[in-house]
Amino acid sequence: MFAVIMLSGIYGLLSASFFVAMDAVDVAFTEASVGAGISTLLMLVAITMTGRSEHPVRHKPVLALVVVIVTGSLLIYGTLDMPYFGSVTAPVHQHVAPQYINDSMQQVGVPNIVTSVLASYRGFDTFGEVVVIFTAGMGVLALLSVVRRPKGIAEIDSLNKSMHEEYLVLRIVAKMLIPFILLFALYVQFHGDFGPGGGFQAGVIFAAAIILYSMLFGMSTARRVINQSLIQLLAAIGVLLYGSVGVVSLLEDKHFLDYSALSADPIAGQHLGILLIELGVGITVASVMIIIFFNFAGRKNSEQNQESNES
Amino acid sequence: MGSLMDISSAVFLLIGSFLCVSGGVGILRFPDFYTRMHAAGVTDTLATAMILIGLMLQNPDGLVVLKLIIILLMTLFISPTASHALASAAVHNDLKPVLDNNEKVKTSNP
Amino acid sequence: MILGLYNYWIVVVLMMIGFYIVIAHGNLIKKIVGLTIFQTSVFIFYISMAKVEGGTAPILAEGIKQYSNPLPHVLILTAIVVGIATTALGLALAVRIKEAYGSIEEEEIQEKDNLDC
Amino acid sequence: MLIAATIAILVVMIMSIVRAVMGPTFYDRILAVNMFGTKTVLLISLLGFVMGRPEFLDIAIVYALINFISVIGVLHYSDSSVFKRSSQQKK
Amino acid sequence: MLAHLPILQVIVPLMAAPLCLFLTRSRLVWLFALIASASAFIISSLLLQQVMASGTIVYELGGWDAPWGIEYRIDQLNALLLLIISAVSTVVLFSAHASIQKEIPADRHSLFYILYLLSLAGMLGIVATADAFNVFVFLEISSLSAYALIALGKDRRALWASYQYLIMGTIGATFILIGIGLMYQMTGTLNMYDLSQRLPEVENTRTVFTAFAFVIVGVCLKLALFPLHLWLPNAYAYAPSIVTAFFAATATKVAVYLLIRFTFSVFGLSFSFTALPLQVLFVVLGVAGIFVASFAAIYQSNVKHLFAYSSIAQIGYMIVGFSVSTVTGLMATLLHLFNHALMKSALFLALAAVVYRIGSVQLNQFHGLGRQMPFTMAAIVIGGLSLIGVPLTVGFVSKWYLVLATLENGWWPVTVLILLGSLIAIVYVWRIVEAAYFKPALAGSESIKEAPLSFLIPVWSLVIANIYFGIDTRLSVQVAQAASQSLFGVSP
Repeated sequence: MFAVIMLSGIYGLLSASFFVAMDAVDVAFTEASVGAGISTLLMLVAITMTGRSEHPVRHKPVLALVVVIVTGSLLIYGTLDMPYFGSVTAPVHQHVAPQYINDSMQQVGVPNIVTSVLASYRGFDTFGEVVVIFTAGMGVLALLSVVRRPKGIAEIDSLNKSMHEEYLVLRIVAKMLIPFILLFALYVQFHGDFGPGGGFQAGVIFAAAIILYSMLFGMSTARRVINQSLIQLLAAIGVLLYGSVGVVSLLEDKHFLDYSALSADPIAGQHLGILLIELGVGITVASVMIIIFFNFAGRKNSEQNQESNES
Repeated sequence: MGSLMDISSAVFLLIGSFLCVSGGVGILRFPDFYTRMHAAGVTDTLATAMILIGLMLQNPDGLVVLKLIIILLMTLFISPTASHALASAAVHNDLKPVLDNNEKVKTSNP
Repeated sequence: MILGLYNYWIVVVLMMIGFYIVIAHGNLIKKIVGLTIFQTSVFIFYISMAKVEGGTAPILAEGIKQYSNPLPHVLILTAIVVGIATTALGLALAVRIKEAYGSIEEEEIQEKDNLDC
Repeated sequence: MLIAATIAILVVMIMSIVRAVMGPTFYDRILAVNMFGTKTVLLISLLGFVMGRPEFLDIAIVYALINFISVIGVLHYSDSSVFKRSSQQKK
Repeated sequence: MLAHLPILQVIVPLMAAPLCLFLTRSRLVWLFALIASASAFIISSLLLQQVMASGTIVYELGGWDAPWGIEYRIDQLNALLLLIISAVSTVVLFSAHASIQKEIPADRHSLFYILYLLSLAGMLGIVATADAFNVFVFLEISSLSAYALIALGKDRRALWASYQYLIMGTIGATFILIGIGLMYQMTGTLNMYDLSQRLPEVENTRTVFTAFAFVIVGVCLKLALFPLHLWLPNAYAYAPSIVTAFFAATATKVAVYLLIRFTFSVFGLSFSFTALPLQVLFVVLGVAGIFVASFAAIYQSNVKHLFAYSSIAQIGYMIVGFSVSTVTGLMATLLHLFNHALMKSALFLALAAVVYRIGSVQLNQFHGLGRQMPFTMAAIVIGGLSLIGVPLTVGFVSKWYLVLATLENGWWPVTVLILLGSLIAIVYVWRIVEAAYFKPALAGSESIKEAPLSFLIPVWSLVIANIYFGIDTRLSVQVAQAASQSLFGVSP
């Protein structure tokens, strides 16, 4: 099972390098932090909780194979009429996209076209995306949150300590790295207008730093730093921040998420709007990632507790 | 001047690539985990440094060099630390032969 | 001529590997891994659609005329987020199932379910 | 020269994938993944130069970080699962 | 503010959801959620009025013009769906407070409301939007919250059902994503209206054909059309009763809406029904679905399972109406959408009341309930009659139009099969009636009382709606007719 997780991590890294080669730097950024980082970590936590053994497949999945082959060949059949790879004349590059490339500088005033499309032209999609993440956070809370405080927390702590003494070097390096990571997250957050990056990536990096901290210094220490209910409120605040930008434009009798309502100068309004919503995205993503991770790990700790109580 | 930079950059890149490949061969051909780790850990650090320095010489421009230096510093920190953690974890578990057996049974049949 | 489509074929193969894992494997975690692979392959499909020959990343800079298409990048950013949300929820479910049934194999769970009825 | 270095790194990446697939122990796999990660960092910085847009080194930084974090995560969780099993055996 | 109604429709529940986290007491959260849902209902009825009076409303989000930005486009079809969803949600939410007290642990209550509102907002978003990718995003909002809601069920089988739903739902969504990608590749646009303008140019390519196939299969997975329905019965049976009442009435309707929207508006009628043998395929699957699911329903001992299978059968009716592809056929489908939402929400809400009182929905626990919970059981009986299609109930109206549509096309064997299907419905409804009225009460069940008013009021308002719209069909028929005519008029 570990091998499977490792390889899927590699797959994440590989696809991210592919995205770089395909000019999709923003996407590569995200895929690197998500596909190779967060989701691998989550899967690891999950398999330590569910056990890593696996039964061999008993039935012959002929039906599955048939379904897959039919779908695959349908797709191949569908590709036959596609425009060739990289062709300039493909309809994708003719219809909507050129306007983004040509006009976004005048209309939005942000050099990174991906950011301007993401945050302004298709800002509502991004709002949906934030809500999806928020939903996932709430869903994980609903499924995994443990109410009762684990009893033998001190015991677990001491166990953790003995375990981590071997990680002395790691801890020191991490102590040096974590402030830098947080700083870097802020840089990514606010540099998203000009280079690759933005709220989502920054949020993930921020959360990754916290996760690193909690892994090396024990969950309960991390909990002392970050309050559970506070972080839930933060997740909500991120969504609300995004939404309220839209509501403000409604109150000005502009359309929802029309940032020109925020300032007399439309470009300045766009800048302000993008800044605010990216901040909202960042806050929500970081806090939801932390919620998800803490709940997984917290569940695991309490499980271990039960076991040690039993023994 | 320009050509000197180019040549030195090329030399650094070449050395880096060579080290990379030798590390790759090492990780494939060496017989057991610790030797493999030796190959990977040693070449990783130096090769990364070489290639990054080569890149710095390619484009001596403020921000880019700064970022490259950051990457370099980070790999210099991270790579040995990770190797250390990995090795100590392996040693730690090898000290318990029962666990080691378990480990082998489990992973040889994933 | 037909070679102009090779990248899509690779994507299709990847997609189908992921899809096969999802429907054929009995282990719940493996199913989710398969789902991730399936989704990531769809992302690759979108991104390769956006590539323009000779284009560079869609961040405006002086002296560059040809950019790749930014729209699919935006879509995939959103889709990646959706993907990680699904993965997280699916893993949470798998963990709960393990607690409730003591197993994460599809067949065993099905058997226990039939006993419940 | 950049191209040559890129190719070399690609070759090494393939090698480490082979190691990751072959195993045989779990630590070998982590090692291979770790190596794969550092090589990806290099590959991305190189690609930035090959394509003439070296501003994108941010991604390489993220990679380095994520790689580190995931290796730590793997070790952490593998250790604690081992720990769990040993406590069960004591029982 | 009237001009902003389309967006307020979605935004109100969406913004209310995170606000719920700030409220601490469960009752406050409930009230707040109820207010949000009720205002969504008011907005949707205003929207329907506006649309019926002045035609399609277009709303550009962010102030960007259509193919570049995202737009909302409300016509008669969406307005009807928006009304159904928000109405059902409000009525169901009314009794949620009492019901979840028994079924969900106390510390999850506010999470329940948050997820409920998110799911509501997601469905409204799917229906309101005119952007293909936006559909995918909101589809995921509604389905992710649905998975979590189903997993909140008490039984451990709820977890397994939810997991299966997650896998199937995600495959479906990814298929839709592939389909959207292929369409985008051929046209360069994501806006549905723009797509419908540009697709005919490329409609003979194999890529568009594949895109169509993927979208249809993806939607059918969400729709629980007959061979792909396996996730549905367990998901409905083990979810908390309130969730079942909400989803049974709305979730599949949204999928039917997507099917209609993609085939009629985006791909266009002439393409949709010539590219694939869609008509034959859907008639066969629809009729097969009606029979297989109805027979399965007869053998269920869990009443929630029974009604879940009957839902699948009802979807079969909708698909048959859809596949006739005439104005009358589509009208029958839309009417059945509306009516089925009414009956199923009434039935499942009554079941929620039963669960509230006796804690189980096994058929053998129903013995004698007809005397102990007379009002609840009467509601179930009327709902069941409506399911069968007895005159004076809504079920009759939609079956009548369905029969008309099939006869109009000369498909009389299908007509006969539809009528036969209704006969099977009599059998399974009779089993409940028999258990509730003609079996002696179980020992020790004397203490069972009638359900509290917080259940009876919503259940009976739904039942009365069932009868009212069965007698006075003007409103529903008028809207359905306008919607289906506009769909046939718009499509090239």
